[in-house]
Amino acid sequence: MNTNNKTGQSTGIKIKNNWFAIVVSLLFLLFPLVIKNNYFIDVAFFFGIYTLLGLSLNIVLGEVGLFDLGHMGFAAIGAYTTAILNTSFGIPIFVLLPISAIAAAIFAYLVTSPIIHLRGDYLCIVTIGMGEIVRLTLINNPFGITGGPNGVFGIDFPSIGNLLIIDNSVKFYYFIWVAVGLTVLALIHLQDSRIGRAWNCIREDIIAAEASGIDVRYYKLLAFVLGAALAGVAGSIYASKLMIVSPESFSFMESCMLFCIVLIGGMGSIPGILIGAAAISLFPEIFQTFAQYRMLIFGAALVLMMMFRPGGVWPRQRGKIQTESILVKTGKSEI
Amino acid sequence: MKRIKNIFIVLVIVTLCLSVNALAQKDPVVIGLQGPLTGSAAVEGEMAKQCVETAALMINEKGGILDGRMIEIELVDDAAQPRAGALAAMKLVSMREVVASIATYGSSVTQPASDIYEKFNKVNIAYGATVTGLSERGLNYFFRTCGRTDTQGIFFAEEVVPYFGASRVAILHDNTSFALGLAEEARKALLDAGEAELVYFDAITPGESDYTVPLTRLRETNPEVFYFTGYFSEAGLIIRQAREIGIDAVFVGGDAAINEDFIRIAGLEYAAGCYMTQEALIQYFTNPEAMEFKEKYQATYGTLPSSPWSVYAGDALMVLAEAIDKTGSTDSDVLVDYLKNEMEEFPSITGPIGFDEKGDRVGTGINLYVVNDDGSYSIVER
Amino acid sequence: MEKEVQELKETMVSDTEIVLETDNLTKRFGGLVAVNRFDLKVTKGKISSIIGPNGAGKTTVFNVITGIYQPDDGQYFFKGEKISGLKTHQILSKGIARTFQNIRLFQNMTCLENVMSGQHARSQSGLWPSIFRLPSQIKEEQKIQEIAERRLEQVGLIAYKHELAKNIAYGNQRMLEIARALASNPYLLILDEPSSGLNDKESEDLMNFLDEIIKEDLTILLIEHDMNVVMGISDWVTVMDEGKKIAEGKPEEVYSDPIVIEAYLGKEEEEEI
Amino acid sequence: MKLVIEQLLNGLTIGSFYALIALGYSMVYGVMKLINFAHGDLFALGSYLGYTLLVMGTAYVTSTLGIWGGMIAAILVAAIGTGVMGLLVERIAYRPIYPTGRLPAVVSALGVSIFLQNAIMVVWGARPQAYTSDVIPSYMLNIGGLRITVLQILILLLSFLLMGVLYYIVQKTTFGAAIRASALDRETAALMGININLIIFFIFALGPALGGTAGVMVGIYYRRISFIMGWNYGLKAFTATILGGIGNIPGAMIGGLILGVLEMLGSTYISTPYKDVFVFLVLILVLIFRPRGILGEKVAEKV
Repeated sequence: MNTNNKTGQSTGIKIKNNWFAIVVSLLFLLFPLVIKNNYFIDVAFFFGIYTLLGLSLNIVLGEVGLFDLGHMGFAAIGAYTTAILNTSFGIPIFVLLPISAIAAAIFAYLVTSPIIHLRGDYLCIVTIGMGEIVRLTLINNPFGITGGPNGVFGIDFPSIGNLLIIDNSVKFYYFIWVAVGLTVLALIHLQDSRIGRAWNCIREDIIAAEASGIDVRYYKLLAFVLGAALAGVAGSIYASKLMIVSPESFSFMESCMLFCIVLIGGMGSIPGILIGAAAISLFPEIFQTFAQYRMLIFGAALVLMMMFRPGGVWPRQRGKIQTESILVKTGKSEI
Repeated sequence: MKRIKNIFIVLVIVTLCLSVNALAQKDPVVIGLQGPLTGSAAVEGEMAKQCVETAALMINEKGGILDGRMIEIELVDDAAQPRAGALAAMKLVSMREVVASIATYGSSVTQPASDIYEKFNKVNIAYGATVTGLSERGLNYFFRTCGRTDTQGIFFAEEVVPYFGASRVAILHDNTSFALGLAEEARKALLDAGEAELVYFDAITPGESDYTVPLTRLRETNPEVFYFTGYFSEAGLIIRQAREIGIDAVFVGGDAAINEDFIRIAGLEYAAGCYMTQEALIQYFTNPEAMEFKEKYQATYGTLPSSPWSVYAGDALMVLAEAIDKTGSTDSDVLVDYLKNEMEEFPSITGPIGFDEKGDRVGTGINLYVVNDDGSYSIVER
Repeated sequence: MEKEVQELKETMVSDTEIVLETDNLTKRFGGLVAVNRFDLKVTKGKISSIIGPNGAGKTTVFNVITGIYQPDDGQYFFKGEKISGLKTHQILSKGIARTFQNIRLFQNMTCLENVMSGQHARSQSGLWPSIFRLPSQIKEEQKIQEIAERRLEQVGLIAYKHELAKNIAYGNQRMLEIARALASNPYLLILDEPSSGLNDKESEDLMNFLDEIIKEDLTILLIEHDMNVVMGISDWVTVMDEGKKIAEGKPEEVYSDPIVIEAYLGKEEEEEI
Repeated sequence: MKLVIEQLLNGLTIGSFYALIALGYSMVYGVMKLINFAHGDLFALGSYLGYTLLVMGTAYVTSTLGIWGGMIAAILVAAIGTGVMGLLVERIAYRPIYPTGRLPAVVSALGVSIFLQNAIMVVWGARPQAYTSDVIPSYMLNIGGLRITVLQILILLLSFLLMGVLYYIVQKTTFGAAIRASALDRETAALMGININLIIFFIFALGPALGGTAGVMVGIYYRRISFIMGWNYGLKAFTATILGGIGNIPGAMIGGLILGVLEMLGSTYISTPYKDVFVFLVLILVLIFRPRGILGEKVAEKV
């Protein structure tokens, strides 16, 4: 049977009847039942949040190779959109999820379109600046809507009437991992589409990409907008989980962590992102016992990681997966 | 497909590494302590840990509680981050089976943590979360040994300002949850009192070094009293720079503003003659508990804790131990009932402690202190 | 598929015989005038070449025509339509594809992916169809892959289709780049020193290949250094020196033109020094 | 008017700190094309080294060398210490990683930064430390109502002196030419017989050394030092570097000074809490119109 099918045709359909996918989803389903401990389920939840954020940054940094060290800014927009609209107008979270995504996307479009032409490190500092501007503005409580340093309190749980109320660790766990699952599916599809290829071309050689008919500016913006929208979703879920959003959750340091997630895992590699997110979110918990030495170890670990796996722990494997030739299949080939 | 397979493998690995850690161990009377051991507020967490351990020592040396059971502290770092705070709380309740928890420093971290403790019916006592709203959410298991910003703000407006007979007051805060809260309560109280005029109200960014700009602005409004509600390490810089650009208004600090570090940073020449509205300044307490605490703390760490919050963490442990011992129970509801109804004037490190229905501490005596020329403090008698 | 290509061509073909025309093209870099009032006419279905010593401004002409540089003066037309000022990717979708002097492949993508990318402008599946794998998108992907594989076969690289572009031999990389350009199904193919770095055998094959593809309703404009290659295959040669056109004509005419020999060889000697 | 002059002076002072740190970023970036995120923490380290010598060792240092001697000693020690540390960092954390591309190096730099910051916290404690008054002279000048500390003037002089010297080295000497050459194109420079390793050695020793000097001066001037100051100053200095045009030595200096002044003026005339927002907005605006910074020259894309 033809499981290792890289190009367009019908991967999407295949996933449904593919036993790998079934095992994976089973694993997801079983985890909270196997490990009943709420703490681990919460850790797994935040692992999911970081995975989602990592995937969102991966679009910008991994696929298109744009340095973005202010990505948490987008998540902040999403989180605060949810927090503010929910607390002051009581709009349910599930309604706010797409709204937050759109808000973050629009924000991303507005701030990045004037600077999208910047190269490498200049883009990098501008995104840092963008992230800091967001954070500082939130702290300064413009029009008294962001609650300043205290943030916004008392966000509802996501719920659909009384049918479904996500109010405990297990439900939140499923909530985030379903979101991650769908995102992964979508991104796998994108990677194998002309859009994914266009992104990679830009990363590989911007001029050749332009010369191959790719509208570089458009696809860069698309990446930012898409990445921001995903980050917005993550922020929104994050807000409803903690029931509070406050500026310190969206610091420059956090953006750096996302950057590390993508590079630890391997640029543009989806399983890589899972590993990276696991490293970033589990490490501090596992090393709790080291108390104040823990970040010390973490720093050293980052260096070692890059020393021994500069390409990431699980870089994207290109071409390793063989496609059966359409020509051969359709008998048009001389070979 | 290959990629799906990879993801699958990754997940297996992760699950394994989670499950391995799942083997948690138990212990008789375990009290949780949550504090920022890393990150920007690390200094507070460090001292809170030291204070609580000292308090635990005091109790255990007397043979522990519940005839002979020792108190064990389960320490978890929350890095002054809401996310880490929530995780820390979850860890304490669902892994360490703590009887109750001392949590935590910083209002925006305490918020999600207290929500979790509430959900799992665990008594949690905050030691550095003074935002008024925290205890207004109808939580049953939330307590705090630290005061609320509003009491201190009112104290400043109604006691301190008249004491100096000031008619022009300037307030500066540093946009941290605590300082902003205090500053706003003080402003509110000032307007209510209507005696003095608030000529200046602004924020600085903590962690920076040069505050001459806001100070120059402040100078232009020539106030008579200058109230800084932020933390000691900025306060030290601010008093220096204020005096150097020729502000001679009376300097009053909030209760996070003035301590040894403040004096070291400001230099005695500038620190002397500064005032502060202060709740619990440990070096100033003379009650036996405080003396014993100071003696033990000094013995272990050489100095005294430089922030009031950490001492409140010590208080929290004393209070919990007392409640458990008296009720002979570790059941949260019994403890809540005792703390809210039975416990009155319990002699703790920072003086008598009791709690009202909201879990706020009653009877915290706020005072106005002055820094003497030799760097010691004394209460200003009004 | 043949039919579709045909249709595509129909839309692109205009009555004029002149495919590409530059008028008084000028490009300066600071003080240096790289291209100086340069006029060029490229005739349909023919292989035209620009020759000239290093630094004559040949590549700059290409970069201007393909919109990578904006000219300081002058205009250029594609099939009678003014295309000056268009962006590079727009010019490609008009039907002008190019290769680069120093090969510019997508190094870390497979040969197949490289050639598939070449068809970007000839496909249109948007974000949502791609995310949801709509039938239309799947169908298009298959078409893209099929065309890509044809092109790879044509340049004899089908065997390497799953190799990363950076891992194949230099000569093959040149052919791959041409395949990528052809994949966009261009009307005019611009090759920048395609034979540089190739051994005699390889450039021999290259010439035959060009002779081959010119048959499929295509026009080729190439820069060459190697006189023999140019003389071998060109129908029309334009000689450039110091940004100016100094001669043009049939290969043999140009070959015997004293001015050319003087300017050209003169420069060559300087180069050796 | 008085206000403006005061703020300009303060702006220049803090700007000169930014500039000194920015030089380190810029030199390293110029040659290695690497954003040395650890640089800010090296600066903090310098500050702590000076503190250790001056405050903890007052008895020996200040008492024997006198106040001025003590400060000079502190600056020297900090400069040397951070210089050595800079070289160590390059050897351990960067050199093995350069060949594998720029991004891994950036992550490694982040790692080093986190490591250093927490190392400082573990060694000197999380409490902010202070350069105490007894080791620092505090004379006031009063020029026409302007109150300026002698220290401020000296610090300005010293920073400008250092920048001047560096400027001379880089722009006027053959060695400087070598540095600039390798900044343009390392490979070619190497082919031209320039000893790249020597240059790397130079920039990774000198950059942090300048930072360390700035660290001590910040301590002396503002008194308060803390283990997180590396991030704050580092971020600002990096901003300054980009503002001036990264990899461009005079650019870094000018960027730093402009940033300092901007900060002060923005804070004075716009809003104190929003001053950093203002600073970053200016940066973004500058980059929109001059994508390579104020002094960064436009390089034509090689096709």
